Amino acid sequence: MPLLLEPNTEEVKEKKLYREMGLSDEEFKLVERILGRLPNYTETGIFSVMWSEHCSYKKSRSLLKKFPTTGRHVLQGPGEGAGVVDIGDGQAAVFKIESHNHPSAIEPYQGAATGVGGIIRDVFSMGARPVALLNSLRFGELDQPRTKYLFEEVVAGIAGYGNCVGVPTVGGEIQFDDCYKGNPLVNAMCVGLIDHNHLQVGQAKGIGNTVMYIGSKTGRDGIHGATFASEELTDDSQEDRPAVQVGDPFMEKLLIEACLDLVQSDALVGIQDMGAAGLTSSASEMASKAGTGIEMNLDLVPQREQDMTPYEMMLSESQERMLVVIEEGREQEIKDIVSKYGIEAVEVGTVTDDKRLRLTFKNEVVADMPVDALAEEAPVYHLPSKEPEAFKRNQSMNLELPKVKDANKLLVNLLKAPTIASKEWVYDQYDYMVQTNTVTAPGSDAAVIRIKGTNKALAMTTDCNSRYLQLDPKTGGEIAVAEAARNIICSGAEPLALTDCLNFGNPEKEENFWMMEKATDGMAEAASQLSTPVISGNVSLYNETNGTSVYPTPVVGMVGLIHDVEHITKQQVQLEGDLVYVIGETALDLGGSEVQKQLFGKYEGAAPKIDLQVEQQRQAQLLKAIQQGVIESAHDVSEGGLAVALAEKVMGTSYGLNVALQGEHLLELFSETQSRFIVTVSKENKDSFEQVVSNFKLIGEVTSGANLNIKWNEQSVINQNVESLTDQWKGAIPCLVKSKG
Amino acid sequence: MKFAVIVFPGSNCDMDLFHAIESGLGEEVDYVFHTETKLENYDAILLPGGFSYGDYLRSGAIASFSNVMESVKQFAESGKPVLGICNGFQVLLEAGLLPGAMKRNEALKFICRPVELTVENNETFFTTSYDLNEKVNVPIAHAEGNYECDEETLKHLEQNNQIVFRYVDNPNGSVSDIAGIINERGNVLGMMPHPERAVDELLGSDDGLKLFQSMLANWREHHAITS
Amino acid sequence: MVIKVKVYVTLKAGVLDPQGKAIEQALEAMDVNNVEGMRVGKYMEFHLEPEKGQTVDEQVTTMCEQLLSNPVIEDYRYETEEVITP
Amino acid sequence: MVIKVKVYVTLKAGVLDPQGKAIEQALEAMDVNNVEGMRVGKYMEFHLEPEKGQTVDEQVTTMCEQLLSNPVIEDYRYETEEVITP
Ligand SMILES: Nc1ncnc2c1ncn2[C@@H]1O[C@H](COP(=O)(O)OP(=O)(O)O)[C@@H](O)[C@H]1O
Ligand SMILES: [Mg+2]
Repeated sequence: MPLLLEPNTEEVKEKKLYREMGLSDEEFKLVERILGRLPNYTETGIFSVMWSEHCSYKKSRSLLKKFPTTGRHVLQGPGEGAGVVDIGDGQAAVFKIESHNHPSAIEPYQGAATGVGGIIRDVFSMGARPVALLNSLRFGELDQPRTKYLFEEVVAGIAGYGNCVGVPTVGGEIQFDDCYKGNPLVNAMCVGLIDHNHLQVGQAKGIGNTVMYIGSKTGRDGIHGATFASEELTDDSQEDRPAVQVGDPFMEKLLIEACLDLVQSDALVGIQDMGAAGLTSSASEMASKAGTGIEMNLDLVPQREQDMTPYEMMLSESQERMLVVIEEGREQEIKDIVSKYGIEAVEVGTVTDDKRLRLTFKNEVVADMPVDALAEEAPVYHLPSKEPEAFKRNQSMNLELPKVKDANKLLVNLLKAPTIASKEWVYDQYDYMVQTNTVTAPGSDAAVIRIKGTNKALAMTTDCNSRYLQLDPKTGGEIAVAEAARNIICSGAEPLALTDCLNFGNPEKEENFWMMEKATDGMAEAASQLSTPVISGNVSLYNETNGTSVYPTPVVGMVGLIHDVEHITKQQVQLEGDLVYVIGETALDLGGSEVQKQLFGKYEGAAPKIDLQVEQQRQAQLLKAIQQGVIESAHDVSEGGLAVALAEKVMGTSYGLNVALQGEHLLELFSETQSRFIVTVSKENKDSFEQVVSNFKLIGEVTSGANLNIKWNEQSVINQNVESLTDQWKGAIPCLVKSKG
Repeated sequence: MKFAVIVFPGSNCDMDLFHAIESGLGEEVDYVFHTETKLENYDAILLPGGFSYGDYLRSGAIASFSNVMESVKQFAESGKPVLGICNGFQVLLEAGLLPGAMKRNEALKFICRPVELTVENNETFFTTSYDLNEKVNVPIAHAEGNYECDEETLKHLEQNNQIVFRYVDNPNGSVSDIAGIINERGNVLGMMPHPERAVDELLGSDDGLKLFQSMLANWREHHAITS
Repeated sequence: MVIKVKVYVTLKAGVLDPQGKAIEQALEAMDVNNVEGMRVGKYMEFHLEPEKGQTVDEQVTTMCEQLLSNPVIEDYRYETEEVITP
Repeated sequence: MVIKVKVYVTLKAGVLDPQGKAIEQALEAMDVNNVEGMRVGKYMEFHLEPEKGQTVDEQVTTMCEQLLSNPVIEDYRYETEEVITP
């Protein structure tokens, strides 16, 4: 009997086995107090995963409270599988971002693939059809075999899963910095579309209703994955990892179709995916939210392997599984619907009125605990924080404009820097067109997908420049939100709301927690100022290897609404003779810039400043100009400054630019001052443009000769053939991936 | 004209194809599940792209054993038009309705991008609306589109003018730049590029529309003669 | 009695093997230069309960020819072995 | 002398094999109901010219662990055989 092989109740306490599962001594005592007795092995496991940071947000909850979560478009804020915003006509957009960092560090292909699978389930469990995927990735420098391997495999895993399920991967971002070497970040975002009246909730309502299990069988995969995600990676992590979860995108595709059929049935009461902590979290959360309990018979759980114990079944993170609650007596209807897709639905339990999660196995009660204690009432911590030494030093540092002899060379090097270089090598592997809605494919500021049967479209992006956050987390947090909104605006959309993934190091280190506080302060302020409430998100802590944390990386995913497809605007210039404007002035903003990295190999000084009011005003004006039809193309100025942004406007096109700069030319070219845009405007629209937008400077014209010409004081400072720039920009990443070493 | 889009478990371009026929071409179209066997009521069968059965084992292999495929074979034998796109092409190869086989792309990676094709034969049921040697822009999205056949088969395909589309810039290593082939009888076409993704200027190209328009025009002509 | 079957599927000689080529290149990048003729195939194993009216060889051959390999570009071979079930 | 090496890579026990599962389903659809436990792996063969300073076993083991298999989810085994080169 394998059951006997598990430690008994006394051993759990005596040998402090709960510690290995991630519970502290105090937490274990609390469990004891809640139960009024000692928890057995299974119960200890269940408490430990539910109280892990990944499921309970026990260390970050206080920070998340600061975020604005309501607004005129918000139909569902944080708390359900994904957030929901109204987009008119009885339709809504559903979206969320999630991390799969630690699994991807261990097994990059499957880690990334199952990350995609999980976020898709979050969206269709709301009843929405998944219509787009994005991914935000961070790796070490591409000069080491392990990093190249992680990069290639993560991308392949995202492609392998997303392409197979038929949800287009339309955008994302990738940053390369040494701090991510041992702990890459893999965040996946999914956007879905739904009619209001099909919205579902993950609740176990209705005493006596039936709990059913749908999808893949349960194996011993990823046991304790949620706890694992809440610990630091060490060199041993490769050794004592849980059995790696393998994704089955084919099963997921069938599940999507089956569940989207299911939500049409009024027999369905509640639905939730089995994500982190599998059966445990889905069952206890569904009951807790509904104010009910669940009794489950584990003998009925479909099992892939022999002799599975209650502990293993409850903690398994096998993929492609859903838990649903069905009106009593209507189970057969559900079975009929899903069997069309070759999927089994099995009754595993019932909804009870006693607010307890009770599990039976071989005719014995093997766990019995209050659901609220597991879900809502998990302990909350207020961690101490301390301003890092480096912060003040950076703030007071006087950065000087570096002496650059050859601006041409610097520009080329910037374009070849992997963080700036074309990501075509990546998105070439993603099916970004399936579902035939992709109007703006990867390669522009934000991706745009049209909504069939309407005149509307959705714009979406993910952004976060963690270099700024490392220097100044509050400002960096503001910029992350602002930059996402800028990209949305540039595509012609009104930003609606955002989702975020807070990737940080160990929060128990006071400096790290300070970073988290400041970053979330900044994000909350920007989200309020720009009217983009936070409707969903995810927290990933302990992103460290051997004691060094990653830069604070709170990734922002944003979705915007394009009211008329006529407004869709791309980044690239459209026509010869159009006027080139830059909106916003340049200041000395070099802290955390790509130029710093190129020239000095480090980031220091103050992060670029940002004035949220100015930001908001400029965004509103630009959007108005776009909606009035006076803008031919729009692009925000980000990493690499104006020089890179100008190059990005023509690379891959058959056009060139003639630009004349005023001011200090190196500053104008490479400073990363915020809240700036480059737009092109046809000559006929010159006056209308200048009436709507303020703070602009006319700097040049689009040419047919494919050259990027930038002059300063009648002198040429940049003169580059666009085709050759394009080749170098596109060739950089493939070249690094292929190169030896 | 009434079209059927076959839905295998794991098909994921079925809705796109449906939309192309319904909105792009403006004709009648039904989804037909892989378990069905009745196809008599349709004038053309479309096998969509995607990952039938997850593309496990070999792409298209498992789907070629579906119930519906027996009927598709009979449908083809009766001379009616069958079009397989991407995974649909792979299913046709595995089912033996077209010669050859698919290997993984030369670079071993999935490739999704717009590509340029040359129309090599504009006298088929599917291509009369194109000009001969016309260059068209139709996207690809596949991991196994590296068409392979022995020399004899290739010679045969060439002699019979069965190579309908070629890549201008071969993306996947296909023999003789083959992007699409037709059977000897001229009623079964398989192609890796996705014409259903190119039926709307808003998405970048509508060059694929002519393929469906050719089918409609030829069907009408045939019907005008027979009825 | 149960039969354990192992099936090996390889690309036909003369059919170019993009995967094998890629592995060779990767080996070269690792400074392994004494490997040649890398070919990648599939390996499948399963248990088969013999049935009346058909020999094991007949059944495995049918499975291999119809499903497990594609005779246009692949060859197969298999091994069988009796497993004593307790 | 040249060594012919055959490498077999299989998924570790307990790791989900979606491919194997799908093939079993396909077999069932073909009315083959006596097959169980289908697992799909990789099979590789190549020639190796032994080098000084390293045994064949050492080299093949390194290749398997670093490139040919993914030790996180896969196991490997191999066979070697001398080939007389004419
Ligand atoms: N991981 C990725 N997956 C898909 N598309 C990506 C990815 N990374 C970058 N891209 C695409 O490449 C383009 C450039 O990205 P980026 O430089 O981050 O844009 P921006 O600075 O405007 O946010 C965008 O269209 C983006 O969607
Ligand atoms: Mg941008």
